[in-house]
Amino acid sequence: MEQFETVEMSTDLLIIGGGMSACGAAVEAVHWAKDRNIKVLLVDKAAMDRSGAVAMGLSAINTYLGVGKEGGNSPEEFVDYVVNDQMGVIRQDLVYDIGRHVDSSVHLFEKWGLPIWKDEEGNYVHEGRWQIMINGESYKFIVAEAAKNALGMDNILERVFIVKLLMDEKRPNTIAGAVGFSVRENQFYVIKAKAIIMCCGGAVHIFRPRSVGEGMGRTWYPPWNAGSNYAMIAQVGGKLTQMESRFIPTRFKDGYGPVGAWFLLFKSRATNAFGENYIETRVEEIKPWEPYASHKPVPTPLRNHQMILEMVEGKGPVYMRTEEAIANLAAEYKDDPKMFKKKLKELESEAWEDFLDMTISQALLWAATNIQPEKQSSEIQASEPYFIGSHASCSGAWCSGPADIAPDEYKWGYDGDKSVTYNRMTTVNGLFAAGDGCGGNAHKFSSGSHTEGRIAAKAAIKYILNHNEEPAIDMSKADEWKAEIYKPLKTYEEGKSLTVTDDINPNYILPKMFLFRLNKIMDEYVGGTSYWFATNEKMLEKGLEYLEMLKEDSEKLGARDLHELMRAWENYHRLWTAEAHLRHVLYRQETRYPGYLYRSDYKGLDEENWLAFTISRYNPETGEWEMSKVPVIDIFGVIGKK
Amino acid sequence: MEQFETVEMSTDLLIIGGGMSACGAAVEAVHWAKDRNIKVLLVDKAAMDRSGAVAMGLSAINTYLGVGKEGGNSPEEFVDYVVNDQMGVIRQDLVYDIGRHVDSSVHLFEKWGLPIWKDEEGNYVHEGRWQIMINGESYKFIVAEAAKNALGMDNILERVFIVKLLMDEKRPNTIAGAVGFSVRENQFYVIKAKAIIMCCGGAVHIFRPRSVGEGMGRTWYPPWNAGSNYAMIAQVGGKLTQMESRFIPTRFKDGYGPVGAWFLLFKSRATNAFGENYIETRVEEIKPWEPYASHKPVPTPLRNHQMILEMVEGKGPVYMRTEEAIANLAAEYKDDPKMFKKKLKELESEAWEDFLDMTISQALLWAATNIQPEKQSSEIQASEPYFIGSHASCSGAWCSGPADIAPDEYKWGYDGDKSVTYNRMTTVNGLFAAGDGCGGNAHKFSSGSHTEGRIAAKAAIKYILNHNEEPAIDMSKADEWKAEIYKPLKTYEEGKSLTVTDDINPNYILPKMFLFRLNKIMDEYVGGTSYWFATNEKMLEKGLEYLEMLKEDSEKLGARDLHELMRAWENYHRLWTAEAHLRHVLYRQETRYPGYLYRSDYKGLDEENWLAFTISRYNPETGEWEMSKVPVIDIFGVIGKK
Amino acid sequence: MPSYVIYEKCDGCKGQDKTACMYICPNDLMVLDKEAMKAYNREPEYCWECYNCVKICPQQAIDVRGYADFVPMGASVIPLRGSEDIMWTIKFRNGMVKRFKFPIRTTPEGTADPWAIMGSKKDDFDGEYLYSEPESLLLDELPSK
Amino acid sequence: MPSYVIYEKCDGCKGQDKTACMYICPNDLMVLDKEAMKAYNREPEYCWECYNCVKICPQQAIDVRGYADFVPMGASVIPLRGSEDIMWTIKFRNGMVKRFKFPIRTTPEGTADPWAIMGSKKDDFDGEYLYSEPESLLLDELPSK
Ligand SMILES: Cc1cc2c(cc1C)N(S(=O)(=O)O)C1C(=O)NC(=O)N=C1N2C[C@H](O)[C@H](O)[C@H](O)COP(=O)(O)OP(=O)(O)OC[C@H]1O[C@@H](n2cnc3c(N)ncnc32)[C@H](O)[C@@H]1O
Ligand SMILES: Cc1cc2c(cc1C)N(S(=O)(=O)O)C1C(=O)NC(=O)N=C1N2C[C@H](O)[C@H](O)[C@H](O)COP(=O)(O)OP(=O)(O)OC[C@H]1O[C@@H](n2cnc3c(N)ncnc32)[C@H](O)[C@@H]1O
Ligand SMILES: Nc1ncnc2c1ncn2[C@@H]1O[C@H](COP(=O)(O)O)[C@@H](O)[C@H]1O
Ligand SMILES: Nc1ncnc2c1ncn2[C@@H]1O[C@H](COP(=O)(O)O)[C@@H](O)[C@H]1O
Ligand SMILES: Nc1ncnc2c1ncn2[C@@H]1O[C@H](COP(=O)(O)O)[C@@H](O)[C@H]1O
Ligand code: SF4
Ligand code: SF4
Ligand code: SF4
Ligand code: SF4
Ligand code: NA
Repeated sequence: MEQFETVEMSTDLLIIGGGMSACGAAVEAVHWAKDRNIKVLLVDKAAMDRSGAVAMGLSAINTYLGVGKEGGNSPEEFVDYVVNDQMGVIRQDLVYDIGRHVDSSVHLFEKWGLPIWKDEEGNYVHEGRWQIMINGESYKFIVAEAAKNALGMDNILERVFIVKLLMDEKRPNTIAGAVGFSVRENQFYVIKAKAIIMCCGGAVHIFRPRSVGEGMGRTWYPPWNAGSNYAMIAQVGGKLTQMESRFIPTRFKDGYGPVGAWFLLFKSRATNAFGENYIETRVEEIKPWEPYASHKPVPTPLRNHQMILEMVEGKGPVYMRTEEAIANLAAEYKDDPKMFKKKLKELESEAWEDFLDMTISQALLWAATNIQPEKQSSEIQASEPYFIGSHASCSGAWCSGPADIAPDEYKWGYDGDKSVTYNRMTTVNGLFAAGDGCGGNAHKFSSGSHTEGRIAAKAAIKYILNHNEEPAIDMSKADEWKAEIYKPLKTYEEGKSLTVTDDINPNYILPKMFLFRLNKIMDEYVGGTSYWFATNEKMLEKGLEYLEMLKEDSEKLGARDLHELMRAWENYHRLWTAEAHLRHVLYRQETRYPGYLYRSDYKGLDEENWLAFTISRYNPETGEWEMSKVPVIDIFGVIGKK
Repeated sequence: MEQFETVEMSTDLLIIGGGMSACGAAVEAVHWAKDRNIKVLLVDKAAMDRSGAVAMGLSAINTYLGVGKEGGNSPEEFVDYVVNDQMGVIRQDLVYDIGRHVDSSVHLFEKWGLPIWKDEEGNYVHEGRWQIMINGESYKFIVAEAAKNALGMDNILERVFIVKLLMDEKRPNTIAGAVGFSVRENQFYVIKAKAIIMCCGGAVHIFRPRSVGEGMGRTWYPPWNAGSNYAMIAQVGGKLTQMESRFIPTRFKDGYGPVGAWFLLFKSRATNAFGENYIETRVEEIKPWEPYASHKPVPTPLRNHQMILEMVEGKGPVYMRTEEAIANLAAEYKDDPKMFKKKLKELESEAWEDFLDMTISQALLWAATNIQPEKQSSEIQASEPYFIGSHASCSGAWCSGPADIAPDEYKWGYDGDKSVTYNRMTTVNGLFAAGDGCGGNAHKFSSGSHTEGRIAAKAAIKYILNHNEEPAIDMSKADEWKAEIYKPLKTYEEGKSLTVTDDINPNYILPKMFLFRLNKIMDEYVGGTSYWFATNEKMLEKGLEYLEMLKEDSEKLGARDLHELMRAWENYHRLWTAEAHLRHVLYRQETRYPGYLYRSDYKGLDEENWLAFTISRYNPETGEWEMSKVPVIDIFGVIGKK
Repeated sequence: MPSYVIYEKCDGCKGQDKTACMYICPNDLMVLDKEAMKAYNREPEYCWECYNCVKICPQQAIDVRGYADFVPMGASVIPLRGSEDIMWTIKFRNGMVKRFKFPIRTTPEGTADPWAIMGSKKDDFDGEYLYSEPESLLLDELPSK
Repeated sequence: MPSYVIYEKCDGCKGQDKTACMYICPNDLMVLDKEAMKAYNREPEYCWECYNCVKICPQQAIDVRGYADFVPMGASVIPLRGSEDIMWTIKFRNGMVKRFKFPIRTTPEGTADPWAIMGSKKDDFDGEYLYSEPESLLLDELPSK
C-alpha cells in the first residue's frame, strides 16, 4: 500500500464544511477573531466555490423578513409561521434568533454581488411572504468568494474529508480536533482545535431514491452531503434532536424541479388527475392534525399528506397546472395583445429560470419530453426522505440557544454551566453546529443557514477565549487513526487477489453495494417510498437487526482509491444517520408528520405525550443509544395560533 | 464493424427455445416426424442442459394428477381447481387437455432418471393435491438429455438468439421462418420453416425488481427470459390473451425461496407481525370476489391480496411460521425422543433441500442471517410482477384448442378453417405456442409445459403435412434484416468516438439503461411494487406516452459486443411485452385479480362485463393495437363451483 | 449472490474452445479473458445464482458471494455435484456448518432414453394420443369428457 | 443527466496540475486520464447534473445527456457563462430551440468584500449583534422580544 504522510495542524476554531453555514461562520469568525489572535481554519471536502447544497445555484432566498422595511415581518411572526408549519415541535428561541438576524446576511449577499429581483419601485420581488426571487446561478460562488476573501486561502483546506472528531484526553466531553484525509494527495490530517463548528449539511441516499440506475444521483438533495454532521456529532456523544424529522419535498416528478415559485409566485394549483385541488377537497382529512391543520399556509407535511392520499387512493398522477397558472397571470393583459404577448414571454422566461438556476435537469427533462409549461401541466411527486435541518424539517444537533431568548432548559455553557452559555453549542463542550446540522429550527434555508453559521462563530470565538486551553490529543495515536481511516484501501488490496475481477469478492464490500444495502433496509423497514413512508414498531425492530449486521460488515468496507475511500466513509456516516433516524422513529409513538412519515401503529397526533423534542444520545462509553424527551416551551405563545 | 456471415437454414418444424415446453415438443415431434421425412430443428439462446426457468432445478412437480392411480384426480377436477384459482377466466379446453396428458410426461421423466420422492408404499409423496416432491437438482438436465437424444445434436443450435419471425411473402398471415444471431460467432441466421413452436418462456424485468443493485438478477423468475414469446408473436399479428394476468408470487423475502412446500407439505401458517393468520382473519375482505373467494384453496391472487393488505395497513412484516410448522410435525413423536430427533433432522434436511434444489440464494440468505427454520420465522413478501403463462397466471398467445374438447369459438385451422383444426396454433397459420407462451391456461407448471410442447408438436407435424409448401422468403432481404439486427453494434461503433468514456454518450442508449427506463415507467405507471400494484386509466395513459418515446428511442440502442447485442434485443422484446401488458390492463375495466393488480378506478369484480378473455392484436399493417373480448365458455360447468 | 472466479484455481479450462462455465451459464455471463486465461462473470447484476457454473467447473474455481445489496457477509453455500448425488456445505455467518446430501438422478448421465415408454397408441397420428400413451398415463385409454 | 466529455475538445486543461473540471466538481467525479490527457466522469450515477463542470470548462468540452433511465433522448441544455450573465440554449426533443439569458452577478469576480457593510455594533463582542448589524438589518437596533 502507498505511504500516507501525517499532517498535523493546530487551529483555534475549526469550521468543518464550506457551504452556506460555513461561509457565514467564516466571515463572522474572522471579524471577531482577527484582533484577538485567534486562528480560524476551514476544511471542505469539495471546492468552496461550488460545494454544498447551493452548488448549482438557487432561484430564491426562502428566508427574508424585511424586519427593517415597511410592511415587513417581525421575528415573532416568523416564529409563528415556522412553529405551526412544523407541527409545534420547534425551538422557538433558535428560530427567533434566525428571524432577527437573517436580513443582515441577505443584504450582505446583495452587496457582494448577488442579483436580487426588484420591482419598479426598487423593492425586492417576493415569491411569497418569506421568500424573495434572485438570479441565483452564482449564489454560492459569490457567498464563498466573500468567505474566502475573509479567511485567505492559507486558512482553507479543500478536498479534505473529515472522518471523525477527536475528544480531549484530559477534559471529559470536550472537543479537541478532527481527523480526515485528502482525496487528492496521500495526506492524512490530524487537526487540533479548541472549538469546532459542524457545517457539513444534511444527508441523502439514506433511503433508496426513486431513480435507481444512472439517475440515482438525481435526488433532490445533492448526493454529496452524507450525514457527516449527524454521524460525527453522535459518535462523540453529542445529543441529536428530531432525527425522525425527515424531509420529503413535493417536487416536479423525476427532475425534482422546485415548486415554490409555481405555488407562490405563479399562484398555480396542483390537482389530482381528475382536476381536483386536494388542498381544498381534502380539508377534512387533515383535521386530526389540529391545531396545525387550519393554520395558513397549511403546514408542509399536511400538504404532502393530502397529495400522497391522492396517489395512494389511485387518483394520480398529480399535476402542477402550469398552463392554467400562466394563463391566469397573463389574463390581466388580455385586452392588450402586445402586452399580453410580452407578459407571456416574461412568464415563460421566469419559469425556465426557476429551473435553470437550481435544478437544470428539470429543464432538460421538460425539453426531452417536449413540455412547454405555458401549454401543458407537469407531474409532481413526493420525493424519497432526506435529512436537512434547514428546510421544512428540523433534524440535527441539540444546541444551546441565544442567551437573551432561550429559557434555561434550552441553553448551557461549558459542562452545562448556565451562567455563561454559548449559542449553538451542542452538548459537547466546544462543539457547535449550524445550518442543516443544528436541530429543532426549521425554515432557515440558505440565508438562515448562513446567519446561523455567523451566530455559532461568534459564540465559538467567545468559547475559545473563555476556555483557551491547548487541546490534549495524544499524537502517538495518530498511526492508529491513520490505519483505521485507510483500512478500506488495505482491505481491498489484501483481499482482491482472490478473484479474477475485483467487483465480486467475499473479502470486502465496495461502497456502492454497501449503499444499496443500506438503502434497501431503510426503504423497506423505515418507511421509504416503496412503503409510502409508513412503518411500525415491528418493521423498525427488524430493520434495526439488519442495520446492526450492516454495521458489523462496515468493518469490511473496501476501497480502490482515495475517491472510493471517501465513498466508504460517506456511507459510514450515512449508516450512523440511518440508525439515529430509525431510533427516533421508533421512539416517537405517534404520527406527527403525516406526509413525511406514518407510524401505522400510531396513526394520530398525540399532543399530550409527544409535543416534545425527541433526543438521542449515543453513549461512546457503553455503545448504547439513550432516548429521551424534552418538553416544547411555547416561548412566544404561538402554538396553534390562527 | 466486423463481418457477419449469413447462414441460411431450412427446416420443416422450428422449435424456438430449449426449456420445458421445447424439450417436450422435441421428443414428441421427433416421434411423429421420423418416419414422415419431416425435419425438426431446435434453437435455444442458451445451452439446453440448463436453459429456461428450470435451469437451477426444482424441488417439486406442481402438476400431477394421478389419473391412472387410485385416489387420483380426474382432468375435470383439475379444470375446477385451475378455473377457480384463476378467477374464472380460463380456457377450460386447454386445461383439460393438460390434465389428461400431464402424467404421461411425469412418468417419462421418472424413467429418464428423475428421482421422485416415494413413501413407504412406493407411492409418490405429494406436496399438495396436485404437487409431488422430487430431488430435482438435475430436473432440467435430465429432461434436456432426453430431448437432445431424440433430436441429435445436429438438429440443435445453441447460443442463437431469435430476434424476430418471418412471414410468408405469398400466403397472408402464414409463418415462414425466423431470424437471429449467434452470441458466440459472427453468424447471422435466416431459418425457413413451415411451422414454428414458440417455447421462449415468460418475462421478467418488465417491472422494476425489489432489489436494484447487484441483486437485480435475483428476481424470482430467471433474468434470461425476456418476453420473446409475447413480443415475437405480437409483432407478426398473432393475438395475445390475458396479458394483464401478471404473476406476483408470494415468496420468502429477498431470496425468493418457494413457499409451496411450507404451506402444503409442512402445513405452515403465514401471519402478520402480530401473529394473525390473514387467511382466516381477512375472510370478509375477499368476499367481493365471490364466487371465487370461497373456493378451496383460496385463489392465489386473493391469498396475495390478503397478505398485501397486511403490509399496506402497516401490519408487516409478514412471516412464514417455520419453527411452529416444524414443531407441529415433529410433535407426533414427542414421546419418543430418538424418533423425535430423527424426524427433526429429516424435516430440517427437507426444508433446506427445498431451497437448494431451486433457489439456492435463499439458502445462502438464511445462512448469512443465521436463520435456522426450525428455530425462527422468516419474512415473506409479494414479489414484483412477472409474466409466466404456466404458473398461477395465464398470459400468452390466443391458441386453438383440442379438436375433441374445444368449442368452435376456441379452435381453428388454416385461415380459420373449422374442419381441420390445430391444437395450440396461434392465430397465425403455422405458428404454435406452448408453456408460458400459450395463454388462458394456468397451472401447467414444468410438467404441463412439457406436455403442452408435446401437444403442440404433434399438431404442428400435422399442419406441416397438410400445408407442405416451401416457405416463401425473399432472401434478397437478408442483408436488410442483418443490418437491422446488428444495428446496435453499428450505432455504438459510429457514436462512441464522440466521448472520452463510452458509458455516457448522447448517440446511443445502452441496454442496461434502457432497462432501467422501462422498469421505472412500468413501476410508476402500471402498478409496480412502488405503487403496491395499483394503477388507473390516467396513469396508464401517461405511461403509454412514455413507452412510446422509449420505443422511438429503441432505434438508438447501442451494443458493444454480441452479448450486449442480445441484451439490446431482449430489452426490445421486453418493451413489446410491456406495451401489450399495459394495453390489456387499460382494457380490463375491473379488478379481477386483487393481489396481482389493482385498478384503483375500477376496484371491484365485474362478472357481467368482464368474465371474458381480453384479446389484443397488433396489426402489422397499420401499427395499431386492436383490443377485443371473447366470452368465457364454462365447458365443464365449474365456475364458482364449491 | 453473483458468482466469482477464484484466480488461483481457474485454468481457463486449459485453453479449450469453450470453457465449461461459458458453456453452461443460462444468461451468458461467464466469459474467458483470453490473455489471462481466466474466466469471469461479466454482468454480476444479472446473475441468478443458479450455481450452474459453480457445479460444472472442473477446478472448483467458482464460488458465489451473496448479493451485497441484501445478503450480510460471511456465509457460503458450496455444492459438490457427483454423478448420482450432490453434497452441500453450508457455512453460516456465525460459523455454524451444515452438510446435506441429495440424490440427483437415477440413471447414468447421457442415457435418458426418450422412448423409454412406448405406448400402444404410438401410431395414432390423427387422434389425441401422445407418443407414450396411454401406458405412460397408467391407463388403457385417454380419459374421456 | 450525467456529464460527459467530448473527446475532440478536451485538452486535459493543458496538463495543468488540476484541471478545471476536477477542481470544481462538488462530488469529486471528474478525473483526468493522464495518459490520454482527457477528463471523464468516473461515477455518472452520482452526478447531480449541477453543470458546474460544464460551465467552468475552458474548452466547452463538457456536455450533459439526460439520465438515460428517465430522460428521453435528443434534448440538450447548454450554458454559456460569462462574467455577468449566463446564456442558455435549450434544444427540445422535437427540435424546437429556446434561448434565455440571465444575470449572474453585479460585481466583478473576486471582489466580493466581506466587510462591505460594517455595522455600528461591530465591537459588541458580548452582546447579540453580528458584525454588520444593525445597519445590515436596516434597523437601529436588534428587534427586541
Ligand atoms: C438541496 C436544496 C436546498 C435548498 C433548495 C433546493 C435544494 C435542491 N431550495 S428550494 O428549492 O427548496 O426552495 C432553496 C432555495 O431556493 N432558497 C433557499 O434559501 N434555500 C434553499 N435550499 C436550502 C439551502 O440550500 C440550505 O438551507 C443550505 O445550503 C444549508 O447550508 P449548510 O447547512 O451549510 O449545508 P451546505 O450543503 O450548504 O454545505 C455543506 C458543506 O459541507 C461539506 N461537507 C460535507 N461533509 C463533509 C465532511 N465530512 N468533511 C468536510 N466537508 C464536508 C460540503 O462540501 C459543503 O461544503
Ligand atoms: C421461474 C420458476 C418457475 C417454476 C418454479 C420456480 C421458479 C423460480 N416452481 S415454484 O417454485 O413456483 O413452485 C416450479 C416447481 O417447483 N414445479 C413446477 O412444476 N414448476 C415450477 N415452475 C414453473 C416451470 O418452471 C415453468 O412452468 C416451465 O419452465 C415453463 O416452460 P417453458 O414455457 O418452456 O419456459 P422455459 O423457461 O422452461 O424455457 C424457455 C426457453 O426459451 C429460451 N429462449 C428464450 N428466449 C429465446 C429467444 N429469443 N431465442 C431463443 N431461445 C430463447 C430459453 O433459453 C429457454 O430455453
Ligand atoms: N404551497 C405552498 N404554500 C406555502 N408555502 C409554500 C408552498 N410551496 C412552497 N412553499 C414555500 O416556498 C419556498 C420554496 O418552496 P420549495 O420550492 O417547495 O422548496 C419554501 O419556503 C416553502 O416552504
Ligand atoms: N397456500 C397455498 N394453498 C394452496 N396451494 C398453494 C399454496 N401455496 C402454494 N400453493 C401451490 O403449491 C405449488 C407451489 O407453490 P409455490 O411455491 O408458491 O409456487 C403451486 O402449485 C401453488 O399453486
Ligand atoms: N397506505 C397505503 N400505502 C400503499 N398503498 C396503499 C395504501 N393504501 C392503499 N394502497 C393501495 O392502493 C390501492 C387501493 O386501495 P384502497 O384504496 O385501500 O382500496 C390498493 O392497491 C392498495 O394496495
Ligand atoms: S469452468 Fe472453471 S476452470 Fe474452466 S474457465 Fe470456468 S472458472 Fe475457469
Ligand atoms: S450462477 Fe448461474 S447465472 Fe450466475 S454466472 Fe453462474 S451459471 Fe450464470
Ligand atoms: S475542464 Fe474541460 S478541457 Fe479541462 S480537463 Fe476538464 S473537460 Fe478537459
Ligand atoms: S455536472 Fe456537477 S456533479 Fe456532475 S460531474 Fe459535473 S460538476 Fe460533477
Ligand atoms: Na415447490
